[in-house]
Amino acid sequence: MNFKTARTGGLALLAIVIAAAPIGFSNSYYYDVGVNAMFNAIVCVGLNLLIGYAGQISLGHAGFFALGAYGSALMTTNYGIPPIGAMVLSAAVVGLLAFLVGRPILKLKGHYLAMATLGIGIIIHIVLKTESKITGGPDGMSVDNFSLLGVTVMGDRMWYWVAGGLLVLTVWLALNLIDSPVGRALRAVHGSEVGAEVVGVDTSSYKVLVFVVSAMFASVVGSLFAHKNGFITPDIGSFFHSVELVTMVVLGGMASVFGALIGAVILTLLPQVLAAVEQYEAMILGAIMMGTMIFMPKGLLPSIVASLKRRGAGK
Amino acid sequence: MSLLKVENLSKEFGGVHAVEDLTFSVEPGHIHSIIGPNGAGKTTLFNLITGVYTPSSGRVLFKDRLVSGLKPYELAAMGMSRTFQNLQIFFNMQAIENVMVGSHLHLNRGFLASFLRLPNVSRGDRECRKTCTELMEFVGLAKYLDADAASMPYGALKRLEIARALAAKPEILLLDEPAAGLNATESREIDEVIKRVAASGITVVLVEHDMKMVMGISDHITALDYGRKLAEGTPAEVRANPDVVKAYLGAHA
Amino acid sequence: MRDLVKWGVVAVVATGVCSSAGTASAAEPIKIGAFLSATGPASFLGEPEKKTLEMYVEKVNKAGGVLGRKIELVVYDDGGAGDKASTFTKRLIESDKVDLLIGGSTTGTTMAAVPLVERAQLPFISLAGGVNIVEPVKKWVFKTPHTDRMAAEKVFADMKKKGFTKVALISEDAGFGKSGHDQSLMVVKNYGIEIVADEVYSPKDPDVTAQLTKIKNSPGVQAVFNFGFGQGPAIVTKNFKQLGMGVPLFQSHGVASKDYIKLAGDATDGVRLPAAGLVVPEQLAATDPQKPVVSAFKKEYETAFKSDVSTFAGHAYDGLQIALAAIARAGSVDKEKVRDEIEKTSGYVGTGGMVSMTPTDHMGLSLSAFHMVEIRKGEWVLSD
Amino acid sequence: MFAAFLQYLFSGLTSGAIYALAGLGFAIIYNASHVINFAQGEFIMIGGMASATLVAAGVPMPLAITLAMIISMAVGVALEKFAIEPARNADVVTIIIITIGASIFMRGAAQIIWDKEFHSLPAFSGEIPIAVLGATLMPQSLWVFGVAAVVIVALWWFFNRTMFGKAMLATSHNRLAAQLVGVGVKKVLLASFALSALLGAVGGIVVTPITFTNYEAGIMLGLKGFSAAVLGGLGNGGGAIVGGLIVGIAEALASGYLSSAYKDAIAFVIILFVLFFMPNGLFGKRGTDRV
Repeated sequence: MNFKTARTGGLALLAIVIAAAPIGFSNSYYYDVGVNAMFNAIVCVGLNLLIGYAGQISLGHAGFFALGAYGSALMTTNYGIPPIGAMVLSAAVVGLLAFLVGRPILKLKGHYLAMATLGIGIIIHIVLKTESKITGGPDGMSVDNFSLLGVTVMGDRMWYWVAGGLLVLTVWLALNLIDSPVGRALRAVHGSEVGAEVVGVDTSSYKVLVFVVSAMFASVVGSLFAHKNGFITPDIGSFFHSVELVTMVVLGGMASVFGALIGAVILTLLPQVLAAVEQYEAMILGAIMMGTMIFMPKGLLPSIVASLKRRGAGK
Repeated sequence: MSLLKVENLSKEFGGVHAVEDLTFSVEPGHIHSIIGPNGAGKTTLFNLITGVYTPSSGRVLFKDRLVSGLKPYELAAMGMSRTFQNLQIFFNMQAIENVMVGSHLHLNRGFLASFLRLPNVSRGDRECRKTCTELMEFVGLAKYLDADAASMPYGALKRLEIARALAAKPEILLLDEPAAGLNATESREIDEVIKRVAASGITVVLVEHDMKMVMGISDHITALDYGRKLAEGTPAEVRANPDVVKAYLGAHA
Repeated sequence: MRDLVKWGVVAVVATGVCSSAGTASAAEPIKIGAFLSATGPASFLGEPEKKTLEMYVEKVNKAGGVLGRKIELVVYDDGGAGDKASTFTKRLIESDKVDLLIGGSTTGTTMAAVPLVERAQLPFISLAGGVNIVEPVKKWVFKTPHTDRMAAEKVFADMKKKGFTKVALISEDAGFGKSGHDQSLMVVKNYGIEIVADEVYSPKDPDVTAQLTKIKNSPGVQAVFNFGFGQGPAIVTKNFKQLGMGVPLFQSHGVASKDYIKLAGDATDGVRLPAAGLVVPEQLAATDPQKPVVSAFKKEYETAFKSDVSTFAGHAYDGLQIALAAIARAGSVDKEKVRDEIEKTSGYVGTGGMVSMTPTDHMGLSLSAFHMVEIRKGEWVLSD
Repeated sequence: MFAAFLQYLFSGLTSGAIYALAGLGFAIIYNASHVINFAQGEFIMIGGMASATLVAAGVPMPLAITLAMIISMAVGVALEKFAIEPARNADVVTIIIITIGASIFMRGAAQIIWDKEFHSLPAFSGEIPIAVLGATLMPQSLWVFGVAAVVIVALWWFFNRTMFGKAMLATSHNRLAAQLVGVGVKKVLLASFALSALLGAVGGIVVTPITFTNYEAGIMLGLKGFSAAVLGGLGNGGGAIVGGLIVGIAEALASGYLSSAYKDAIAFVIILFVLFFMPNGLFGKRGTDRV
């Protein structure tokens, strides 16, 4: 019941916000920030399936994002593969890689899992940095436009609508998933692995499944990001980017699709806002992160919803 | 023909035998109780049977198939389900969703189907919600249909685990101390639930300390002490066994 | 109380987002935008660049500005990340509507901005060293520092003069050192020199004796060339002395700042590197046209910030001077005209050397802009 | 050949001892609170920056070092009091984000309070390398080994021989039981942060003559320290030391014999392999789930 209204209502609201936001956009820089926010939101909604719903941490997802970006860049530039094909192929390769490392890694728990995923991400980053003959090294490489069926996606406005459409689609998929047998199994893994096992949930396969899915989300967005920006550097695969993604999810609200989305949007906009305060940027960003988590340990959206509910009940 | 056979089963943890050379069998349709003092190895036995632990030696046969070494979820697929002494509730979910996870094996588990919410998934979910509602009513949780698991009292959670296990439609159900921590009224209610479960044709294996309950509902009892079988038989036989009395009341009895 | 704080956090975030939406209006002043790596791994470059730009814009404004208009400087910190540089470039172009763009402390951040400025048709002066910034020539993109390749060429020429034919390379694996490394491999053959060992370290490695030992044990090494900036080269230098390598150590222009000598101490004795005249103003020949320029800049920078001048600060100074001169010559901030005037920059004497740009050379520095400098007893000594 | 190997080993030991000191800080806080403090690297940075800038300002070295340790401890106490304590019942991930926020905050503060430049301290016992069987070692590296050793002994003594230390260990094993016997959990948490901040500062001070320091120096040290602590097995001080040394030596041997470009990657591959076979690190407690 609850789920259904949240699903349709939330999706509609999201679509309206995306459609209406450009009213306040005075130039294409705003569209650019909007696209980045929505790209991050897509990655975070995917990552939240892993972190928030299945309860498994990953500090390496920027690595998958970067692999998607570089996969698309290399395949389109060097082999003339059409962008959509490169995107799908990259995602398939990333999915396979995530599957192969996921099996042994996801046996680990908590901080050990954090360490292992961190290691995977860093290794990917090192390879991208070092193999400069292929990737251009730290100086980066340029990427062609994204085109599909003769239509070239160009300019921030066009990207905005593409990203917006994909975000709505992603949220719809994620909402479907969590309220399905598979989604319940994932959440059960978070709740109690052995409890889920004894009623027939193959927990290790489900953990690998959601790891692969979230990695592929990151990869697809990485591909699109590469085409949209036209230039990529290995930083996009750095440990900092991974931490940023996890922070978005946790700050916005774990186990909440819209929470992850809001976290991604806020943390994308924040540096743009704080750029005005220059040297105090880092201090303020750190303070906001700490403050939010101290006073809203469940994340922004779940805490706000809970406090509204309390207020409603109090009347 | 026995539904479940345990043959020469042993499990040791760092040199300590939690279960040692244990053999018994469970007949279909029975309520079979495992009793014994604390530390007798009852929960370890359950963990061995359900695949949570792998035995050090010996074997377990379920429906005449060798199952030791199989994973819990594989055993669940064969028709074995259980509850836990230390609650294994999904506290991050609603009560009814906990039960719905129990129906996992009987729903469309296709990933793409779930992702796209194909019609048969939503239909399956609707029906599942209905049967799970009935199951919750069956175990006496009607007033918790809309509750979050995290907000429910202990006694209700014990029953929620039973409902979840039943949702898997098991042939055999292992209940690990379902009455522990409950007051007398709640115990009686659980007692009723177990009887109704058995009446519906599900074989029940029960670990329980509440002797009144055990003696009242069991068809067959296996008594353990220090991981070994102490006695076995009907409630009356076991009650009369001097070893059992000694184990329970100490050497002075 | 708790709720109050909660909503406070939300409110701060929300108002912040709104207030940023209301900026950007074109006014009287000439707007110069800059994106620099003032924090992050390249802050070694970005920080002095930022300080320099701010100081000189203020100075120019005190003197009445350019074309009678004040200069307004908008600086963003990209933290050394390409994607951030790209967004800030867009912001400078679209929201701040700057008339000219300076920046990109690193090659990566510069290259991330290049497609954007080319599309927006905005004059852009980069402060980064990568040769690919100006090769091939891009219509709107210029740069002030010497390229990594020139540094490598200068060093290899010096090695050749000293008769070295087998040298070892040790470079850092981050942006500056990595592209310097790749450029070095490209040009080394022109000097009849063979790279017999090629080692790498991370910018924050606490110890590189393992890499140096490997070099030491490679047969026939006559000299070692280190490409990197920040604390890395200082650690290399100290470890180099610790191991008693027994061959000369060459550094890149990345260490041409007093900080390097301060950190590595007397281990720097005898280290040779290519550097702009800026580090040795008093030793330049009296006839050297650079002498007054670099002497003045060094003095101004060091009195203003109480810290030693670095060549990176000089890059920013040169970029700003070239830009302002071009605007003055163009008589307006018309982008096409300013671009043309930058390209016509000729005989500008800056901290990096004499700059003469052409349509095929958007940097305009020659190898002679570099001097070989040797460190003796903690002082730079001109040693061409 | 042996001289080269020995030199790689010295190189690895120098780095490894630094990582080990960083890892110990993680272990202490984890022991007392099961919190992973991602701001641990910043304690190291604060120790290094405070002592280096004080010395540069003319404060005598011993006084500068003492002050730096006090400053770092004060920061550690403040972090616990104002950021960890109010959120101590939150999820593990939530607390991780808090400590990451704290590390960003501290870096931001450091660049304002101090600057963005690199700073160094004079080596404690000069800079004349010590030759051993054809390899060389700097006296400062010996200082690092020595301090690491003293710290280990001191910690052992503290946790096994003092009432308060035992209480801290007890808290880690069973918070409720510790409370029942009258050990103040809050006090223990506070002490664990103070102690690991102190340890971080000591590490920062003793390694600054080797690695130098700036406001961002804590990032890498924090990362390596975390790796060391996890590799050794969380909550095990000795494990963190061994983990740090393994990471350092693996990096050095990888640079020496394989590829210096991939030395960090090789170190992580080793960690991954260890974790595949020992999911709780080398010396971590085996977690048994009671069901």
